[in-house]
Amino acid sequence: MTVRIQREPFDPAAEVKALIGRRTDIGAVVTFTGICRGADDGKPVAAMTLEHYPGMAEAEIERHVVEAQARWPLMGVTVIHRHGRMVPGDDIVLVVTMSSHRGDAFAAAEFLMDYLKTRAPFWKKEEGPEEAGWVTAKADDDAAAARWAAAGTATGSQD
Amino acid sequence: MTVRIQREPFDPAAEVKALIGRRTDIGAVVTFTGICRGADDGKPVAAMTLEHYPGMAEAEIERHVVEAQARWPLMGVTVIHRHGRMVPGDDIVLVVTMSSHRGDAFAAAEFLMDYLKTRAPFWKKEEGPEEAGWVTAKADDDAAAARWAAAGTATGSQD
Amino acid sequence: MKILYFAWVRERVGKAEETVEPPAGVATVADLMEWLAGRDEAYAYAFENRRVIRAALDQTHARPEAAIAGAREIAFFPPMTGG
Amino acid sequence: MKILYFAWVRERVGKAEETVEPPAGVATVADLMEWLAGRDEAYAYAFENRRVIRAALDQTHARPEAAIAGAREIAFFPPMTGG
Repeated sequence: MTVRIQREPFDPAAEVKALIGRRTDIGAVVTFTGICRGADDGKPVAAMTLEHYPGMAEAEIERHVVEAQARWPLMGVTVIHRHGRMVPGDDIVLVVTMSSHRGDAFAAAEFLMDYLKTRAPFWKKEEGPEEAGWVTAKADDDAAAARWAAAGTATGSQD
Repeated sequence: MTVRIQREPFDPAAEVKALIGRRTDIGAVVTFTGICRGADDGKPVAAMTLEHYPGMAEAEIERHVVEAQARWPLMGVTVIHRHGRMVPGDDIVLVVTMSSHRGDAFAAAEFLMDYLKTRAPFWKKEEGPEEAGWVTAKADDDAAAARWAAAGTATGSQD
Repeated sequence: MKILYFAWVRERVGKAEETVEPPAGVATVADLMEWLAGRDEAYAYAFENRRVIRAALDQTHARPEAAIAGAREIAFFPPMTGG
Repeated sequence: MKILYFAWVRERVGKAEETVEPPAGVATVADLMEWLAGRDEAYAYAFENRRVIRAALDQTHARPEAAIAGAREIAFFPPMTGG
């Protein structure tokens, strides 16, 4: 498991390579990259600043990686979340999941992203052309996270 | 849309970069990489050869990309499938999906992989330590593909 | 019409493609498989379990009951195992 | 005990952290928010809509009814918007 909170950009390809190493039992690698958009609900975004709770952010993400590892047979997980100021087009977050079979890698990546959105202590403040404002939490994200409480474990054994 | 069938390895990072270009409306990038494993159901695999139906393979994948684009608001899709001989650890297939919101990108990537497994005209022949044999289709994969016939379209608007 | 074979169907038939002229009564994909199976032992072996063999008409998946009239290219192959 | 504030809670309170000694009757997270809200106008503004404010006790999410006894670090913040 690799969990990092950092100001610097990340390199998804390097993270995947480091996670695979010389293993030959991995059949499926899913990566999710979240990117800063130039508009949010139609409002232009010139930049955003991501604030976080140092210590708790790492701990909270690690707890959810441990839960993902308990739910699905994963062979590697990397989560990197940036903080600080970002402009549209900048990468914000990376999740990499690896498994023998694709269903498990997809499910774990979605699970981790849904939890990052709703439980990891990060807050976005967007700068518009004239003003800046804190992003409000979305009901959609809470709904997306809630489905994992009801749903079971592994989704199948497709590879 | 980029669909390629090729013998050569691919570079997921370069494909993602080419697909994003200078756009700033993309919030979510999902990549799936399928990798040749060193064992299948406990039997060691020394190498595999992927045969395909030239012409139909491209057409069939393109049809499914068009269907994915109709189901989810995608901003970019790349599918690359290799053919020829591969050894454990080699990349076999790449699917990249991009959208404003993560739910759509995840769903489209899973949809495309499920269809590639069951509908795209490719056949794997595995070389064990002593013998070689064609891989048989898995009921799990048919079930995974079938769920898209019943399920609806976009999964939400989480970003 | 041109016929293509892939994977173990190709190995059993012993060729990747050929051009055939089936008699007039051969109207569907299933008819064509039955006619091919009767040609010799290699074809009989390739098509012995016809229910598992898939077909494509002009590069589009086709069911056994699909009419073959007008098709330029018909392919036979096992269930796909790509991805 | 040490208290941390994040995002607009921090901006409204006007500081990122402080050490406080609440009176004996302040037993839960909700009690602490109420006590803080009564300190001055800045705190009142920060905690005016207490139902939306989330809390963590020693870096673990905590509900309003959670007891604060023994906690070394309590944080208050809006709903999370990471990812």
